[in-house]
Formats: sequence, structure tokens, C-alpha cells
Amino acid sequence: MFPGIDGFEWTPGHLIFLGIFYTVVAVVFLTLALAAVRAWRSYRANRAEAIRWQADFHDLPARDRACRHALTGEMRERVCELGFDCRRCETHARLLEERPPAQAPAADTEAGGVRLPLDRLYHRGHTWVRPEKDGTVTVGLDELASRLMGTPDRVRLPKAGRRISVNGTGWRMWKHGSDVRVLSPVDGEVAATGGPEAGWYLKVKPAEGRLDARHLLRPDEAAPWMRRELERVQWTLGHSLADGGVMVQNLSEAVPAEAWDAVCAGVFLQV
Amino acid sequence: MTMDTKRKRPARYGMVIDVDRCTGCGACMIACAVENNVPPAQPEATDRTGITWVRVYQIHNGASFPENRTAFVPVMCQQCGHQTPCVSVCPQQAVDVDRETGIVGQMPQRCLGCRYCMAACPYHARYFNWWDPVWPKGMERTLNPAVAPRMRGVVEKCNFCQGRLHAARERAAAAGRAEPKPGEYVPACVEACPTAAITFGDLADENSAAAEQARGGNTFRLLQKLGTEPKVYYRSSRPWVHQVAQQDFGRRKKEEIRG
Amino acid sequence: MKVGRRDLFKFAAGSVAGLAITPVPWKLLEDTALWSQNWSWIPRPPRGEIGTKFTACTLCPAGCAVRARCVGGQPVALAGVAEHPATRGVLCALGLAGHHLPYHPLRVRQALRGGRPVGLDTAAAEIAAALVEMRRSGSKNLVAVLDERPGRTASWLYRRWLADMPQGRYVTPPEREGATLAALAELIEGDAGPLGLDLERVRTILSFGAPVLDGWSTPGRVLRRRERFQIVQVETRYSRTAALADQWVPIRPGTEAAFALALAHVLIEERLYDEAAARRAGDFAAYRKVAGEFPPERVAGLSGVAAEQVIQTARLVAGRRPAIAVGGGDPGGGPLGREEEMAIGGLNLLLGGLERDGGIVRRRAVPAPKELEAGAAPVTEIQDLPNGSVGLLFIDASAAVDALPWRLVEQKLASGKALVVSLAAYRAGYAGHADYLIPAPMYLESLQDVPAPADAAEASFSLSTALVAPPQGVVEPVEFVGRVTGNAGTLSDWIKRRAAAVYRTGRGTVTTYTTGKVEPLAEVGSAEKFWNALTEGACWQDERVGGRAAPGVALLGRHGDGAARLRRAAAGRLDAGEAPAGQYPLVLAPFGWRGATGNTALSPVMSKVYQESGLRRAGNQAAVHPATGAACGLTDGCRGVIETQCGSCGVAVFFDPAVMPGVIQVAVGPEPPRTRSVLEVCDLEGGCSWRAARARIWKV
Amino acid sequence: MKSNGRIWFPAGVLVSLGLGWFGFPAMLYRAEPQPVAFSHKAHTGQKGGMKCEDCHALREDGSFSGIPGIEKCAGCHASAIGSTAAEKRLVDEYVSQNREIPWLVYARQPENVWFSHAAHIKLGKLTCEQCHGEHGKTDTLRPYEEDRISGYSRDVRGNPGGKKMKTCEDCHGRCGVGQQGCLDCHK
Amino acid sequence: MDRALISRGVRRCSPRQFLLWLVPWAALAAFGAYSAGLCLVRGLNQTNMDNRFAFGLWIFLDLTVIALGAGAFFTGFLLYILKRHELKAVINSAVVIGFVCYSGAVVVLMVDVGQPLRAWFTFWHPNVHSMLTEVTFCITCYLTVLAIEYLPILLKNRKIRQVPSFLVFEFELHKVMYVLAGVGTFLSFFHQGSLGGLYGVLRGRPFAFREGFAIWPSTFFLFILSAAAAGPAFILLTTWLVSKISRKRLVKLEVMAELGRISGVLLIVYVLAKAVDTLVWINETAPATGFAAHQFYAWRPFGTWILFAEIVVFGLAPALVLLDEKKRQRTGWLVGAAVLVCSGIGLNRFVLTIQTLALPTLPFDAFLSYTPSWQEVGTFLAVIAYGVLVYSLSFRYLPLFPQERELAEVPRVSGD
Repeated sequence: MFPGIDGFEWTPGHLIFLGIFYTVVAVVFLTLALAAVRAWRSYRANRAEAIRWQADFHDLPARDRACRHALTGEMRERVCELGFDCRRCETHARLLEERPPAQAPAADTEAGGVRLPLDRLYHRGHTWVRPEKDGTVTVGLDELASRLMGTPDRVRLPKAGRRISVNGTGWRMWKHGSDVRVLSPVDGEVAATGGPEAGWYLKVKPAEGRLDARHLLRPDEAAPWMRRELERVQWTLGHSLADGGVMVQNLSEAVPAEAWDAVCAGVFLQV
Repeated sequence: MTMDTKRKRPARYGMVIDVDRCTGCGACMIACAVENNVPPAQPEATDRTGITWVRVYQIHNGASFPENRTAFVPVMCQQCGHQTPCVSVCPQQAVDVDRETGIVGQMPQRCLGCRYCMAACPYHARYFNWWDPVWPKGMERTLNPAVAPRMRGVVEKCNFCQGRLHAARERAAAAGRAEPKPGEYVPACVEACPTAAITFGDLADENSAAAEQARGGNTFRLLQKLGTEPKVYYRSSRPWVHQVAQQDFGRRKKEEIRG
Repeated sequence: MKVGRRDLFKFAAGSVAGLAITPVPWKLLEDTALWSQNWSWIPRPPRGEIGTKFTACTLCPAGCAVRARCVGGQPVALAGVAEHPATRGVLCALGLAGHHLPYHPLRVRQALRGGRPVGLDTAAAEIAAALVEMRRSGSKNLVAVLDERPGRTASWLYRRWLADMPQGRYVTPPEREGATLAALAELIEGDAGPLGLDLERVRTILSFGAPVLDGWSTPGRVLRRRERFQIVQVETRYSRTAALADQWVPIRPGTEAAFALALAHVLIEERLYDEAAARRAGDFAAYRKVAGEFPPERVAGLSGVAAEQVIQTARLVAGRRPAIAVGGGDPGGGPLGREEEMAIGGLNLLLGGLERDGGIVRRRAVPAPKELEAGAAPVTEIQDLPNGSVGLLFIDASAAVDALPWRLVEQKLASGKALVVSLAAYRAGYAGHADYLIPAPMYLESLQDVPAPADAAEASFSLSTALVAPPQGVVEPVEFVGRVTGNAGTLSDWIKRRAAAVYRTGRGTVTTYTTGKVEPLAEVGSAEKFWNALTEGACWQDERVGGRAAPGVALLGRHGDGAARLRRAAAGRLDAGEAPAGQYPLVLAPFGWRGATGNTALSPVMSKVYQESGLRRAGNQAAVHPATGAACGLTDGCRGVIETQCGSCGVAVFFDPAVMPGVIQVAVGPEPPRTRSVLEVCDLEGGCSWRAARARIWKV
Repeated sequence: MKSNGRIWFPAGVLVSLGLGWFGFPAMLYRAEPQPVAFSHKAHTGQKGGMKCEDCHALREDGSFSGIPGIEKCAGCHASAIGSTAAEKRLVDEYVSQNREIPWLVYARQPENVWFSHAAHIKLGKLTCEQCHGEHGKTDTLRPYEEDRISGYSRDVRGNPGGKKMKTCEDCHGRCGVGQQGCLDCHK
Repeated sequence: MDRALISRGVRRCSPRQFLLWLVPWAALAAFGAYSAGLCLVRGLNQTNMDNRFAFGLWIFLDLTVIALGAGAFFTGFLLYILKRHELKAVINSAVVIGFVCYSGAVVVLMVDVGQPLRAWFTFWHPNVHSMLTEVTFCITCYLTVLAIEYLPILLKNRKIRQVPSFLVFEFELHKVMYVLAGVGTFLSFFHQGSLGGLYGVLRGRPFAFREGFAIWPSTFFLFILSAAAAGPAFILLTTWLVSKISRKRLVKLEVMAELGRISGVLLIVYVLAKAVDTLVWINETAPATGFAAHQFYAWRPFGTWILFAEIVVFGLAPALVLLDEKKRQRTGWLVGAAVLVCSGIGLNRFVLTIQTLALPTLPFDAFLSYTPSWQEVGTFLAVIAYGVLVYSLSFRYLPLFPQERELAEVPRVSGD
């Protein structure tokens, strides 16, 4: 196979055969090397979180990737292709321009027994963002997620000063022996951490000093979304969680162990 | 290197086996086994797993007593001269046709034991070492140093007693000749045949007895139509032998079907 | 420094990556492959200087000259010697692997008593004591030596020593290849002396079942001259000889005598016989009368050979003279029978084969030392011993060739306390029946003399020199017998004396193998030089006996009962038996190959012809015609049981359309262990023939 | 911990390299001293004056005699020449007991190789040195090294300069003999 | 621990139940490993192969398994090169099946050769004229490719992908997967063909010998076609089987139907080609080598029924079913046809390996039969057990069926 080995002869057969063989081997290993180099670069560029979301997002069932505008009924059956990052979405921008958001409702809304306070914006990963007066934002779990997690067994919050990015890992929680990555709703630097007992988790200094909220759901949009989310949870479970039209309080206990992962995956958008 | 030490022209060693002379005594098989260090059979070995570089087949005219007739056909590697089936299939060049002798050589040391060559050989002249070779204690002293014993898991076959060719070449070299003279190199089976039924020689040499006999009438080769140009010829004056040896197998009778 | 799990993973990954750029994996890959080419358990042939030595094969009486290729003195390959005048470079399959025999796994390396090791001296002392006790008690029991290869110097020694003992008998197996000549000698008036066959000039061989092309006689004499004669093979079995014979006459088992008489009938009727020979026969008229009772038409009914074929065979044989008729039987199937041999002898006389070129010729015996010839015990064939007469039997089985059923030997033993001492190299054959097993040297391990075979046309003498050292504890059989019987003697000394006796004849020629030179014995110079030549590879060959005065003959023998015996035998051997044909509808016909009938060990590589190819049927393999098999409920390849009046044995059954319907051909040969040999169920018929027996077979 | 996390991979590589290039070859070969200290130089030099062929000869049939037997040594060393310990050992242990010296042959080919000295000397006209180098002028015998796995002599298939099959093929190719039939040189 | 390895959003049986499922297969694999060990340590005398039956059960297994594993390359080819995106639903499963089949075949080959330690000689001293060389090179290369294709699936494991570097590598590897799919297709194409050529070139075996184009006998192309047809059918079959055993819906029926359609189209082409080839062989190739084709079928039980079964029962019939759009919508028809296709490929490989060797060539040869020894059967079963084990573990811990989560979330509608 290698010129110089016992019995090697240059014949057309050898030339063709070995030519093809080496080409194949070279292509395979170059491809592998290419993937490795790219991976190394991405890793060095701290793109891991973005990639994780990108990969997760594409692995989500199409139904879970429904566009916010489809949820509100503005459009029919639209599936998001941008990882819920409406900031980059032309359609969103166009729709926003065409139909500027109506005046916010007067009072907190509610969907299927989940309260959606007005002072905050909602992320598809079931977090909310509340701009504070000092220019920071507070990030917490919405009611569905809070009830699902109840009191987590363990929470690992990022240290202050750590940069987080939209759809990257905000923090991690453990419950019922499995872990949940809560997606960060904002880009920014962690200023302080709270916890379940405080009702909020992170205080974040938004990147570039101000909150770009285009990708976050306004409370009025959040209601249909939340109803849809409750529906999804119920499908996953295969039985109703409603208790007289209102979602059961102790959701975290009501979910059977074998469905826990599936429910968390559905709620927190991960695979 | 001077020219006179080079071989003049390639030989094409072959043999003509006179089927009418073969008594089926098996001397060729024994002489071959002795010469080539073919081990005795393991207790479990059968005619299907044993190793006999030359195997004497008994052929029948197909008739029943008393019209039955038998002839013995020794079949060894036929040293195919054209499209040698085993050479092209070996994945790692463990088989080659020596350009200077026309002998198909099998290199057990190179062989990985895939047995593809055995599937390729229509003459069933190739044998696989299903067992490690075992000689009774002490008998390893009687092994022929000119031939290396094979290990299990490799294929072997007749090579016209390459060890004898080596010895003949060495004797010739000692005498300053590049090649042995005709008759100085003769395979063991040829030498051992009590009825001198096998004529061995260089078929490329018009004057050799083998070439002469091969040219003569009454000869045939096995599976001639396959076009492999075997260098082992058979001769017989009995028409039925020609018929049987060249018939197609479909005419065999049902009771001969095993399994 | 804290070492985490991940660090260890990284280290391991680094090690693996690093290892790939060291020689380790690649060298290991190469070395393991090389190892597979050099496995330590694969034997390595010895290296050493390659040389040639000469000896002679003693595995059968043919005594073929052997050229041994030796490496460092050890023979690694045997071949024939083309220069040898009789054997002509021929060596049979057995002989070609003879150098393996010293290392056979069945080799006996220690004296055994009842299967257990015993010191050689103890064994000798015990046997000697038994002999003394026999003499003291005045027992009438005989002391016999069964010599499986008569004619050797050792045989002469046995005869000489036994002659000194009142109850000593020198016993041989039934005459096999020499039987026709022995029967002929009985038909010749006066002392015929040894006879031989002039195979060099014969044009037709009429063979009654003799394996002419399959190891018969001296193979070199027959096979290398195959074109010069034609063969008419009269045999039930489609043997190798029958297959290559010019004519095969398949006859029913046991009807050879009738067929021979029918031929005689035709020869006489058609006046094809040799008139001069007939004139010399005193009883031609009586013979003619006997033959007249067996016209081809009648014999057709007996033998199953059509009358026309009988007539045509007779014409064929008579028309291509010199012709000889030979019998002798089969190495496995036993002798043909004395009456049959008489009839065949008669045919030879009718064909005018006696004392003519290409016929039966007179020759001289190989001289033996005078001390031995004078007063040697007579030769008794074993069947002629009275039953139950032998008290102490020595069996020199070191030269066994042909089958001899143990029952035949057993019959002769005195009931009760007969002692059997087997002197053999292997635990094979009779070894299991012997009280004492004394290890004997094997071929190539001891010096032996090779006298002319029974049918040689002239006397000859050569030596089988030892090429390898015998194992410790091995003793020359004749020397052991001498020691026990109180006769000192070294075999090699006596062989040398015999060579001197040969030298003293001053006749004949000496052929040196290395040069091929043939010189008159007289010119050798001295007995010592003759001996040296013999040990280095030479043979002596007597000159042909001249002065052929045709003697008077008696076609029916000299004893007067010939006609009656012939008639009885010709009526058919099988019908003479007591077994009812109804119960035993088939005929069992054993057969075998010379030297391979189970009395001695074969080289393990003989597996090539038995086990690893279908070339030879192994012991207890039975062949039947498919129709017969189907009628008996057998299937091809099944196991079966054969039963005769004498017992039953297991066989493997094969269908072969070449087998005569109604006949079961069973191979006598290297048997699978712990199987009763088919020989032991054969009908012994008075001890001289066991070649056919009524039998039945069924599938198991 | 984070900072030294990077050294582990290269450390593994380095350790492997060290073991693979230096430890492994040392482990792979088993060195065995020759049974007797023999000086070719002493025999072939001024004092001995012998030629290679005096001891390593071709026999009549073309086969090569290899290393001479003890009787050849005994021809001169029947009694000790000189008083060295090695000489005494030669005489006491081998010559006087008529025992063959179990030489370990560096160039001993594996069983499957057929090599004819006759063909190379008589037809190829090669001199001893062309293959064996200046072995005849060495003063000591280096230990014989055997590959523990394959059992080959290191000279045959191990040393960078060892004679591998390639060496044979190259020469045969250059000289135009043995047109690459395997069984030309294998048996 | 176990649960933390299972992908989110899908349900798997309890560890206990899974263990109970694994134990018999593991036992079978252990028994097979013992059998194979015997063959390696004591030599191939442990098998019932012989000098005439130089190939036996194992080669049949290799050929069949590799043909069935062709789904990996063909699905990859359709998905990545021809952009049939609906096949994404089965690509992971196909890769695992391919990997299992090929690695199993290679392992058995290593047991099958007499001197596995010298197997690398083929790379060192290749005889480029041998079909087996082509097979060896392609299979090793393709197995490497399959391993690389398998890698991202492995890295997608919930636990493993928590390591960012693995996650990133998986992502980047996935992006270049089309290159590997292309290479895999090329390699697969060739060695499926060479496996066919393996027998087709045997001039000494007129039963198998075929004239061809350039250096390739017709069986080369027939094997490619038949493997390409059988691959999707086998994926269909395994998907259905896994779905039945795990009692989960794994892919949408459209995907199954699409697999069936692909298989059907290729199968009909194959059947036509095979029929033409058989006619040419009967009328030209066989007579030229001195044999009349009918003679090959004169030996019981290998009658002409085999030819009929191969072409009609296992070829034409399933092809027609799979080409019928209505029948394709019925799981029963789909699966039944897939079973026929897969059996047909087995029969075809059997005929080429076993029947070829059983037939005599010399006029005085016997027709032989052969029964594998328990060691051979054990090794055979071990490959199957190995496949089941690897697949089961992959199914449990790796996301093999992307549609599973989606299908699991949809409320079950009766009649679906």
C-alpha cells in the first residue's frame, strides 16, 4: 500500500486504487479536522451557550417553536426559525411596525390560573424580566415555572459579574433528581443573585446599558402563550392538571416522576 | 551480475498424468506429505478437512456391477497458467505465479486465512489448516528442512515441491549454473509414483517428455472450458475416462448426492 | 495540586495520542503478526548436513531398496533405488513413510506383562521359568515360535534353536504369495526346490484375486513392466488390480477352483494346452476327467461367469503365452485355499509355464550359515498345528505383513495356561492378546537381512541397515527368545555369517546403489568387502538357474486325494460351510492392503489415504451394492452390524455400485480403536482360508 | 485547578513518547551473551591468518556449512592456547567434552526463509563483507538480541540497518534476479 | 443516574425493566463471545467449515448484515445529498443500525479469518485486483465513517452534551455531516458492489461467475441495487419493531411510507436487472464455461424454486406492494413487504455464498451440504445480540428518533 513496502509495484491498478483510497481517507480526516478546528474556535469564542440553544431549539418539536404571532392569532401556524430571538426577526419588526402594540391592559392578566403581572416582560423559557429603576433588570421564574419547581432541591446561580446572554444558561436548578437549565432572557452582566425565597433570581446589568426587549413577550401576548404552555404540559402528562379551571397549586408534586423530565423539558425548552 | 548467471528463459513446469497407469496406491500422497511436512490427520479430521496436496480421486463410469469401471485421477494444484483463479482473488498477495517457473506459489506466512482462494479454485486443490500441525512426539525429527511447516489458519497447496526446486537450484548454483538441468528437479510425487504414471517437465521446452506427451493425443485437462489453462494434463486411452472427466456434473446420479 | 477526574481523562487522552506517534503500536502490530508466523508450538525441522544413506525396506517381504535422505544423519524422506535390479526405484506408500515408524504413538518402549510395565529381565526370567516348569512337568504342550516373516537369518536362528527342543515347533502364517508356487512344488515329482516367477518375461498373468497391481510380489518387478504383460483378473471384488486389468472376470466368492477347472476344461477341449507338459503329467487322463466335470456351462452356474466368458478367457490366456496363473489370496482376505492353489498350479502346468522363460522358474535358496541350515526345525504352517497343542508361543510380530485372525492362533493354544509372548514394536495386532509384550526394534532401528521374496526368479540378498538408534529397552526378538531358551547369539553376527555364506557361493552379481555399477560377486575381493558394500548400499543377486530339464508332474498332486479335494473345493467353498443360506443370505468378503491389515502400525501420515481422502477404505468399512443395501434396510454412510456364525462386529456401511450384489466387502485395516476387527468374525474354514463367509447385516 | 488543567494532555503525550521510544525497545529485546567469547579478529588477523571460507564453507551440494562444529575448534584448541578464562572455558566445557557450542546466530533466518549462500557466492559473486560487513574483523561478539514477541533476531528484523525482506528485494531488483516470486526465497 | 442520561421529553421504561431486557441478550452475547473465543484460541476446527465449504454461516451473515446495514448510507445519501428532509426522522437510527451491522460484520470477519493477527497485511500488501481488498478497504473506511457519524449521536446524550467542548464539537461535526455522508455513500456503493463482485469474479465457480462491465461483474451492480433497496426496508422494519417493543410512536407514518416507497422503487429496478442478468447468465455465461444453467438446480433442495422465490416472491411481490400508494398507508402491508424484502436479501446472499460452494465443479465432485457447528451459531447469535444491545442502549440514552418527543406530546386520537 505504501511505496517502498515489500512487493510494492506501481501499476495503473495501484495508482487508481490507492489514489481513491487516500482521497477518501484524506477527506474523512480533513472533515474531522475541520470540525475539530471549528469547534475549537467556537469554544474559544465562548459560543458554546449560543450553540447549545441553537441546537436545542432545532431539536424542539415544531409545535414548541410556534411564533409568538401565531400564538396571538396574528398569523397562522408560523414556526420560529430564529431561536425565539425576535430581535433579529424581520417579520416581527414588520409586524411591530404595522401594528404597534396596543395600550397595555390595566390590570394583571391571568391565564389558566397563572398570574401574569403587568410590570414585567416574559421570556419563552418561562422567566420574566422586570426593569428596575437603577437601570438593571430583575429576572425571575414565572408562576408556572415557580409552581413546577416548587422549592428546588438545589440552585446554582452565576456569580456576580458573570456575563449571560439571551437563551444561554441563566442559572441551573435541581429538583426530583434532575436538572433544569433556565434560559437567560437578557444579555448582560449579573449584578446580584437572589433565589426562590426572594422570588427573583438574578439582577442583571443589561448589555449596552439598556434592555432590548424586542424578543420578550408583553403581558398581553403572554396570556395566549401561557394557555398554550399549560396545554402542552397537560399533553405531556396525558391528564389534566386543572383543578376547577385553575391549575393545581402544588404542581411540582402533581407531576408524576416518570413525566418530570418531559414536563421540565417542555417548560424550559430544552432537550 | 553477469548474464550467464541469469536464467535464459522462463520455464513452464507442468506434468502429464497417465490415468491408465495410476493404480490409486496413494504413494504420491504419502511422498508429498513426507516431502512437504504435511502433518498427519487430527483424530477429528475427515476427507473434507484433511490436507492432501495431491488427492487421488476415484472416478466411475457410472455403471453398476459388473459393467462398472474405475479410474484414478490424482488432482493436485493444476498450476493454472491463465487467469489463475486464486491469484487475483487473494487480498494480500499471498499467492503468485512465478514468472520464471509458471508455478503458482502460496505463501502461508503472508496468508491471513480468508479462504477466498479456496472458494475460487474449481479444482479444490487448496487446503486450509483447520488445526495446528501436530506430529507424534519425536516425529518432528523426520521433518524435511527444505519446507517450513505451516501453522493453523492458513491455506496451503501443491507447489510442485518448491523445496526440491530450491535444492536443485542450489546444487546448480554450486556448479555455477543458474538453473537445474532437466531431470534434476522432480517433485516428490513424480519420483514416488511406482508406475511412473506422472511425467514432469518444462512444457515450454518443446523437447521435454512432458511437452511431448502433452502435445500427444489422448490428453485432456480438467475443466478446460473455464479457460484457466492448467499445466497438469491427463491422458487416458479409455474413452469413458475422457467422457467422465470432461462431463458436466449435472449428469450425476441422485444416489451420489450427499446431504 | 488537585487532580480531578477530568484531568485524568485528559492525561489518558494525551497518552493515547502520544502513543500513536511512538513505535509501540506499529511494532506490536508487526511483531504479533511475526509471532503468528513463528509459533513456538509449530515444530521446526532439524537443520544439518543433508546426506544420503541406503537401506532396504523390511515392512514386507519384497525388501525394496531404499534411498534415505538424511539431515544430520536422521532420515527425513525415503525413496526407491532405481539401480536396484528387482525393485527398480519403486517404494509403496507404506515404505515411503517408513521413517516415521520409530516414532509412532503406539510404540512399545517397555516390556509389558498383562498390559503393565515389567522389567525386561524379570519378564525373561519369568518366561524362562515357565519353560523350565513345562519341561519339568513333562507337559506335552509345544513350545512354538510364530515367525511372521520366514526366511530371515532370525528365522533360521529360531529354527535351529527350536530343533534342539523336543517340543519346539517353528510356525509360520499360512503361505500367501508363495502359495501358488508351494502348490506347484507339490505337483512336481522329486524335490522341485524353490520356484520363482519370471515376471520379467511373462506376457499374461491370470490372477485369481492376487493384488497384482496393488503391492503384490515385488512391486518394482510388476509395476515398472506393466506394459509388457496383460492381466486377467479373476476376482469377486473390483479391486485396484481388477480396475486396471485388461480383463476383469467377476466371480462369486469361493468359486475359484471351479473356474480354474473350467478353464482347464476349455484348454483341454480346445487343445490349447501345452502338449509337452501334458505328456509329462502322469495323471493327465485323471485330471482331464475331473476338469471334464466342470464344463463352462456348469461353472457359469457356480461362479456367475457366463460360459462364453470362461471360454474366451481361456482362449485369451492360452493365446498370449508365456502365461502364468497366480493365486495367493488377499492380504486381508486370507489365503485362497490349498485346493484352489492346486487347481491354479494345474493351470500353470497346462499352459506350459513350468521351466520356461516368462513362466515358473527354478531358483536357488539364499544360503544360510551351515551351522543353522544343518538341523533346522521344519517349517509348519500354523493351520497344520494340532488345535490346543501350544503351551508357550512366541510371536515375532516385528515383521508382520498380512492379516492373521487371532482366532486362528488362539485355536492352537493349549486350553488353560498357555503363555503367549509377543515380540512387537507396537501395541497393535495381537499385542492385546499376549501375556508378555516385549518391545522390539522397528524398521530402520536394527540391522536385518533381506533375503529374496517368495516369488523371486533368483536368489538375492541385501541388508536393511539401522539408520536411527532404537529407544532404550528395546530388544531384538530373536535374541530375547534365545536368552529365554538358553541360546546365546547376536543377530547381527549371524547376519554377517550369512553374508559370508552368500559370498562363498561366488555366483551372481553385486549392484552398488550409488554408482549403479554391477560387478560379479567373485570380483568383490573378500567377504569383508562384500559386507561393507552391503552395509553401504548394495545388493547381491544370484544368477538364473540354467539347465532346464522339465520334470515329471502330477496334475492332481502326489498324494492321490487330489481329485476328491478338487471336486469338493470346486463345488464352492461357501456351500461347503454349515451356515444355512436362508439365515445368512449375504457373503462377507474381507479384503485389505499389504502391510496395512492391522497387525502392525502404519505411519500416521497414512491418514492421507485413509482418513483424509476416500482413497482407501479404513478397517471395518463395509461396501455393499446399493441394491443389496436397500434390500437389507441400509443407507449409505450408516452404521451396521455384520453377523456370521462366528460372531458379529460393527461396521460403517458405504454403497458402492461396483460391489457384486449379495456381497459385503469389508476392509481389514487400521481399525478405529476398540472395534472388533471383521477378521474375528470370518469363517476360518479349517484355518487356511477366511476369505468368504455367509453373513447378514443390519442397520443400527 | 483550572490553570493546570491544560498541562495534562501534553503530559500524557510526553510520557507516552518517552516510554514508547526508549522504554519499549529496551523491554522488547532480550539480550543473550554468546556462550563463548570469540574473536574473529584473532582468527583472521595476522596471528590466525584464516579466511572466512576456512570455517564457513560451501558443501559439495551447495549447502552452506554455517558455523563450524566443535571438531573444527578442537583442531587448534585441543588444549588451551593462552591462559584466558574464556579459553579455559572453551576447552573445559566444550572441546574436552566434545560438546557443540550453542552459538546464537545473528543472521539466522526464520524457518520460512530459504537462503542459498551458493547462489549468492557462485552466481552473484558476492563477497562475505557485502552482506556481513566487517564481521570477520571484530574482536568480540556482541550479545544476541531476540525479539521477545516474534522470536526474531534483532539483526534480521529490528535494527534500523537490519536485513529485512526489503533488503533482499532491492538487491534482487537491482540485479534482475528472482522476479518477485515469493517462493523464490520462501519455503 | 440512569434518568439523568435519558433525553428529556421522551419516556423510557424503568431501569429494572431495561435490565431485564438486556440480561438475555447479554447472556447470548457472552455465549457468543465464548464461542468466538474458542474459534480464536483453538482455531477454526471448532467450526463445521471445511476445505470445500471454505465459507459458511459467517460469510452469509456478513453479507446479509452488510446489505441490511446499507440503510445507513442510503438514508444518509437521500437526506444529506438529495435533501429528503423527512428522512431526518430516521437518520440517527439508521446510522446506529449501520454501525451495528458493519462493526458486527467486521468482528465476525476477524473470527472467520484463520490469522486475524495478520489481517492488516491487506493494507500493507494489497492486491488491488482482488475484490476482497476493495471490500476490506471500503469496509474499514466506511466503518470509520460510521463511527464518526455515530459520534455526534453519542455526544448528543443529555449528560455528555453538558460538557461544552463536546457540545460544540457535536454541533460543528453535524454541520459537515454531508461530506461524510457523501464519502460514506461512495464507499458503501463500492463495497456493496465488491461484495457482489466477490463471487461474480469466481471464474472457477460457474454458478456464481458473471460477465460484467469493465472490471466489475454484473453481481457488483445487483448487490448495490439490492442493498440500497433492502436498507430502507430494514430501517422501516426495525423502526416498526422498536416501536412495537417500546410501545412508543417514534416516527410519523409518512416517513415509514416514504421509506417503503424508496425501497419499492429500487426493488423494482433491481428485480428487472436481476431478471435480465439471470437470462444472460442462463443463455450466455454459464454455457460458455461448460455448464448448462439447469444443472445447477439439479440438486435437492436447491431447485429452480430458489430462482423463482428470489425474483418473484421476495422481489416482485414486495416491490408491487411498496409501489402501491394505498397499501403504503397501511402499516401491515408496509411491514409485511419489508419483511419480504429483508428475507429476500438474505436468500440472495445465501444462494451466492452457500449454494455456490455446495455445487460441485469437477465432474467427479460430490454435492456437499454443511451444517454450522454450535460455535458458529453462537458467534452468529452474538452478533445479533451485540446489535440488539448496542441499539437498545442507543435507543435508551441517545436521541435516535427526533419525532418521538413531538409524537409523545400529541394527545392520542383514536384511530391514529
